[in-house]
Amino acid sequence: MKILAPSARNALYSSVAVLSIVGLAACGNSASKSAGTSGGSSSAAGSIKVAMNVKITGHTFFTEIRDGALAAAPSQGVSLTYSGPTFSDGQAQATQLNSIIQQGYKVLLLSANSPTVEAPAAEKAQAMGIPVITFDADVIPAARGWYVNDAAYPAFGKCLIDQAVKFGGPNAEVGIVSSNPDSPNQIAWINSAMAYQKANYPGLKIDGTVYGKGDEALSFSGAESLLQAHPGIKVLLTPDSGAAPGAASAITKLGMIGKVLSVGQGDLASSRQYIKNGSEVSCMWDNAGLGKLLVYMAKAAANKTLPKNGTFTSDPAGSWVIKNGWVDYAQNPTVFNKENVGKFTDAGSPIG
Amino acid sequence: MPYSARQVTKDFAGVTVLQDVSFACQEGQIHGLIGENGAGKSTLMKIMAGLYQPSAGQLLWGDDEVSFPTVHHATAKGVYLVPQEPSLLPDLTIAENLTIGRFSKHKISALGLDWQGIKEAARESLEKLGFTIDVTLPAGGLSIAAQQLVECARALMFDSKFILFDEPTSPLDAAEADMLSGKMRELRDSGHGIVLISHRLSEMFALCDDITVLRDGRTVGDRLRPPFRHDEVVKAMIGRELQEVDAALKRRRNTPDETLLRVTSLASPPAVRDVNFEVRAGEVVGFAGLIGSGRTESAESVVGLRPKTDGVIALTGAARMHKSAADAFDRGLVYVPEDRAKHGAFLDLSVRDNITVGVLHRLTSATHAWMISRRGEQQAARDGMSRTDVRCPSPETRLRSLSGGNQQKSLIARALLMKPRVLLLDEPTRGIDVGAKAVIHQITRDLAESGLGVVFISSELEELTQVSDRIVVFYEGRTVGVVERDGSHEWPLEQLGHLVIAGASPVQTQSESYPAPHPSQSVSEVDPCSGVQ
Amino acid sequence: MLGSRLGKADVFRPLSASVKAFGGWEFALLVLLVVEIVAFSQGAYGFWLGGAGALTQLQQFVGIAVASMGLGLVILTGGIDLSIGSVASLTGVVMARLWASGLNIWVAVLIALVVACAIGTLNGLIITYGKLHPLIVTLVTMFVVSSVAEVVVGTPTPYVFPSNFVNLGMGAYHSLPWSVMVFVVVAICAGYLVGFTTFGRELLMIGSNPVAAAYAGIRVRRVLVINYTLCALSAGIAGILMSALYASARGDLAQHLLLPALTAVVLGGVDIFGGSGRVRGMVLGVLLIGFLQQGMMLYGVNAVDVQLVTGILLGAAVVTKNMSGSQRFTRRLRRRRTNVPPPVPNELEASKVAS
Amino acid sequence: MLRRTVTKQESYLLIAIVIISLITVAVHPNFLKASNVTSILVSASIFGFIALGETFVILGRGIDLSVSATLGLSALVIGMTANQHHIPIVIGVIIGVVLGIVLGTVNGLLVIFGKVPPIIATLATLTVYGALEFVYTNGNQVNSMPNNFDNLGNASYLGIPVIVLIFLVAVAVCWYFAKYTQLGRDIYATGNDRQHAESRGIKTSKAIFSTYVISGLLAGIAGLLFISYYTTATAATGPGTSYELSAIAISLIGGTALTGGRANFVSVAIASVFLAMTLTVAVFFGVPGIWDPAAEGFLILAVVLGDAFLTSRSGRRSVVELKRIISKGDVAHLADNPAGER
Repeated sequence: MKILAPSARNALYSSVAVLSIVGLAACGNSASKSAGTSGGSSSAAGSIKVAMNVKITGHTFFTEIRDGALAAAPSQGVSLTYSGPTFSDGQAQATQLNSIIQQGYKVLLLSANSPTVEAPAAEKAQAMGIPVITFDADVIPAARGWYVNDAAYPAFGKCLIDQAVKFGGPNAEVGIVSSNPDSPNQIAWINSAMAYQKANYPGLKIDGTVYGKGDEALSFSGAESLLQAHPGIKVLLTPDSGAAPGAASAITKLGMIGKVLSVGQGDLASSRQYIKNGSEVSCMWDNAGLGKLLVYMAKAAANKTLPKNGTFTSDPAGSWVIKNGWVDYAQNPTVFNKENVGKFTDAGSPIG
Repeated sequence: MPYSARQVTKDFAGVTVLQDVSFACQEGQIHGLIGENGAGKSTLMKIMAGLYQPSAGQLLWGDDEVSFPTVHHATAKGVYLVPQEPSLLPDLTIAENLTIGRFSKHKISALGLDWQGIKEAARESLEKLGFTIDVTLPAGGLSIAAQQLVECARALMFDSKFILFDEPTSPLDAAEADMLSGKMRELRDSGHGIVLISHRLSEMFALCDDITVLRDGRTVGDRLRPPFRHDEVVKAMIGRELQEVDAALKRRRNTPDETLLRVTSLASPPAVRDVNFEVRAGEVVGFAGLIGSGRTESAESVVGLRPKTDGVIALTGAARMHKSAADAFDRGLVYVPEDRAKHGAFLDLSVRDNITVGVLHRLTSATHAWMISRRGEQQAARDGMSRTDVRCPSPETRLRSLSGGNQQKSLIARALLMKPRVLLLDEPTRGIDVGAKAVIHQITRDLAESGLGVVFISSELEELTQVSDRIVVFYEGRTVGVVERDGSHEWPLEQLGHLVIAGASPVQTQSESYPAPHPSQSVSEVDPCSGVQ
Repeated sequence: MLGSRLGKADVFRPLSASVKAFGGWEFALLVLLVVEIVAFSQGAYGFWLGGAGALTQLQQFVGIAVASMGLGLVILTGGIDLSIGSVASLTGVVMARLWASGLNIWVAVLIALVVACAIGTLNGLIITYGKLHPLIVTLVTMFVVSSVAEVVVGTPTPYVFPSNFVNLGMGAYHSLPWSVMVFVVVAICAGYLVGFTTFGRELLMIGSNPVAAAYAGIRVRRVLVINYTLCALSAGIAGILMSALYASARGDLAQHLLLPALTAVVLGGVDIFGGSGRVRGMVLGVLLIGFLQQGMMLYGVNAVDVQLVTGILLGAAVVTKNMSGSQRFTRRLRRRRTNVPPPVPNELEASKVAS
Repeated sequence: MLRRTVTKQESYLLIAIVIISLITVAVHPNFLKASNVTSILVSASIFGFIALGETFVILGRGIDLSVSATLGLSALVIGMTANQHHIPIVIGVIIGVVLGIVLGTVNGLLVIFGKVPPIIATLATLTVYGALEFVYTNGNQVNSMPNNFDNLGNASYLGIPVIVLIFLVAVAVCWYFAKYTQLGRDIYATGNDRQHAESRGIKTSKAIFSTYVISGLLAGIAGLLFISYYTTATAATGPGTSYELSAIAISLIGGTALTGGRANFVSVAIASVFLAMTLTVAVFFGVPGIWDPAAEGFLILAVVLGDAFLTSRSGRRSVVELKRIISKGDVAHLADNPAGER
């Protein structure tokens, strides 16, 4: 079936294809400007270009941090670009980082999907003289200058267990809903909680652990089955912003409010309803504040004034102790519960 | 009223396949359509059945012009095409196959499809053909013959006035073909108009009320009326006499050399139970038998394409028995499959690819890093093409664009390149035109002359008697006898026929082998499902 | 047509034929690639850098590139392998575990690759002897292997590999990255296999008509089993390269390997139903898609839009290809819809399933 | 043969379900507690919904990878609209349906008019729809639903959750549609053998096109059920957790033939329950979640192997029957024609 002379068809192929791809690249480009996920704020001349790259875009937990940061950026002369993979996929994130560090950013703010996969890119960044500040999820220490830990591990573990005991008593049965078996801060938090529990409440009994991959729906099903399998459970430890509301909604659905409590780390945006109905208590912190702090640290790091050890003071943000580049953002995480939840914004900052 | 095509022209992307063809069929008549492959027979049928639209000319229903944008327009008007390969949907039941595409017309009750009604209608239409079968069975299990009956039944269901058969008998064995012919006669007698395409001239002559010959997309002469003369028709078809070919076929050899292949008590259930035969150098051994008698299956298990449960296959000069087809081919025991499109050809690849596939490993060498030698391959391709006289513009032509005959020749060329000592040709002439057929007979003879042992499998006893030196008869998976020419070089046709049909020579089966033949009875007694494999 | 896969063989073929094959398509890909590279070299900082930059970009998606070569081989036979992603992950994980248990890193790599091959062989055996559809079999393998990988990796996930291994992923020899060299080698091997050897020809024949291939005396089962093994091997190599590039092994490291690889192969003009395609095209396809994504990222286009454009490109490309006169697809569709012949045991069966 | 095999499929699945639950109950008595059964059934219903659509597509000899993204998008759009201005359920239904139909139509257009192989076409749309989820949410997510939706998610009628009832209705409709309507049979025929179906005067393109629209439609409604039950959705909902694979898995476990032309919607429904139950059972026995995919894999393998076995057996049976029907006496009609020809 020869409709066109071969040569003509040949030309047709190429031209059509060329046009399509060029057009696409263009549209994708313009889209990037509009699409909020790129969320760059107006970059004043001579401003500090800072890149914030997170585990996965499209999760309120990170969106809140982003907004906090964007709010603080102009005052600090920082132009912030927010990005992240569309799936929580270490490999994809690393690929992004590798291109980000070539785009002339002065500072890199990073929340890593995996402690190791993102490490090489981060190391490369440092080699290129770009200070790397990780937050929420750390990479191996060699690969970053500073790490802003959401909440001091011991304090957070203590908070979880105290709330658990407060609700279920010292001998309650406990289940755990976590995100991934190999996600570092999950491990750290759970370990610290266990350590504190062994020391103070040896009576607590851990019945089982399920993983929700940070996805609320999955955590929901996991928690549901866990509660069905172990009817004795009084408390679900849910140190993950997907797991906490997920488990809480399972408790709500099963009509176990008052009998079972989800004690975890849930950002108010997704957890408020459950904290209100009494199915969840959350050990949390001011996400917007975390965003702000990151911006101040980024500015300092860019001006080479951010110490590896000592105290970092920035009047609007307050002052923090840095040990080997390690910062605990929330010394004592705030406990959000029925009573006080009304007094905070979704980002966790006090109202007024 | 007659249905006719007037001065129809059809061209595909500039290539004209039909030129001013006029063709009319009457109710109550069987109108034959003959022509070499590529003469445009099928195209004409497809136009008349609404599959294609004519580029020029009209279709006339009686005197008023009609046009069939789609198949169902034609079906609705009463024209039905029974395609060469029955197009039943294997997983659907027979009943559904009969009624599908017509639900909208009837069979729709308030609650959607009325399955009971569908079954009834299906059963009726089949019984009209004296064919009783459980219509809830999947059509996939039916033999080709049975499937064609179902197609006829569909035609009746749509109360079609004109039924077009495109080579209905080429995949059938003699018995089945005969049964179908009977059905066509019945249909004609009940006032249907029938158009029949076939390469089996004898069959056409027996059936048709008149015959139109197509050549290169044009009608040759006026439509012929009985009595038909074989030579006249053939001449019209291919525009030349067949004398030289016939001459070649007359030559006979009676001095076969040493045995090349001896097969003893070969078994590969269910199709092959107990098969024994031998092939000697320089002879053509014909395999006769009904479809399902295990000819093809035997050939396949001889070359190792089927696992055999029992039996010895002794190939002279081979120490041990071959393990696989590839193995057998290497030892010069080569098989050319029956179903060209499905089993033989790589239609989307070039003629060269198709011809050289069997010898590629001989064209590579360690010194060239096991790369296929291009020059060698070209050489091989041209060599093969010349040996079987494949006609095509270039070795790079896509096989699909060749005529059936040339495709078949390419496949034989492939086999020849493998340097066979014993060559098994399975239905090599099925569905190809008289000209190509003659050439293939010629090649077969020549191969035998040149000292090969050739096995020639065919459903047409006529052609077997032409090419073979001996004929091995298969019946229900067993070899029931070997027939040779008698002293006067004539074939004991009667004995042969009875072996084929009854699996026994007339001597024992005299009594029951001559029941008073009555068309309708004979028809009703035909087993439509004997082809189930 | 097939001659068009034989490089020089084109000499004795009418030009129109070679164009009718893939010439037109591959030419289009080439033009696109050039346009794209030039465009990004202008716009995106660090994309070109006198070629060195481009090589570093290639380094970023070399895993996909290598894996797509093997996937291409399988698709040529009309099959598919959904398990390459999880196989790649598993290879990296096994390698890491073995190394963590004190084995020499390169020995560990070898063993891991053997494991990958074993999985591929298993795929092939189940598909040919179990007479199952490749899509189902490899879907199962994908599920199972991904679980196994997660189990094997355990915690803590090993990292800190010897520098010479990490070099394989990130290092370069005079600005020619080692991993890119590996890709070049793999691509050359694939090209050699498909374009010049009997094995390659048999792949295409099986893809074109598996039953006829069996009747033509091709050892369909053997070829397919080897083929799926090769595919898994290339996936394994990809897994090793990625572990080296990211200096870490995770059970889900390569979980998203399949889709981009498949995209590249199809973009490269390989018929998803098998029987036609050239390594040349596959390479062009993978470079095209890879550089596009890298370039856009350097351009500051965010992940979402990159994803958008990739998806649209895939659709647009195949539509363009089918619209541009080639009727092969529909014809093949027709062929595949015809009834399968009555079941015949062994080779024939296997061959049918392979389609 | 087909019908026989598939009914076997159902019964075997049911037997498996019974056995597994008996074993589990023996160890964990509260496995069959109403609440647990309910939650199993509900999640089975939601994924069963996309599996039904997927089954239509596979039935027509295609495959649809984009269902998960369609579910996600519809869930997000419904969720966000519902939260911004409190809409009645009906509007939510309409949104889901319309969105699903539109997205499904795009697939259909690509496959039919673009002649793009289904796996490629829907791979492309999976990518695009997935990206659209992000563009649409702009980084936000749905955290809660207004009461009317929330109630739909929790309400139950006669002790059966409404979602399950909706699913049952959907199964019934699919079953009826496939068996008793013109289009339904056309889809079967088309998947069975497109070429021959075409020659039967069946509009195969229309049939195939419709499968993608149906698949999209069902995925759209599934999105509504998803958001009203889980009351949460992020930009990664759907593709992020590869629901499309689950859909295909369920369909295959339900005995759908990947080569088209053979499917039974009842057994697909049962299969979705089967899968949901197995995954819950895993938790009861404390099997780590990372084994879930493996479990899915083995289930598919088991079913497919079993099905192949059954098919071959019943295939033989039907041939035997044909042989039985055969009438004797081949000799007669050749009497007038001893030499076969001439």
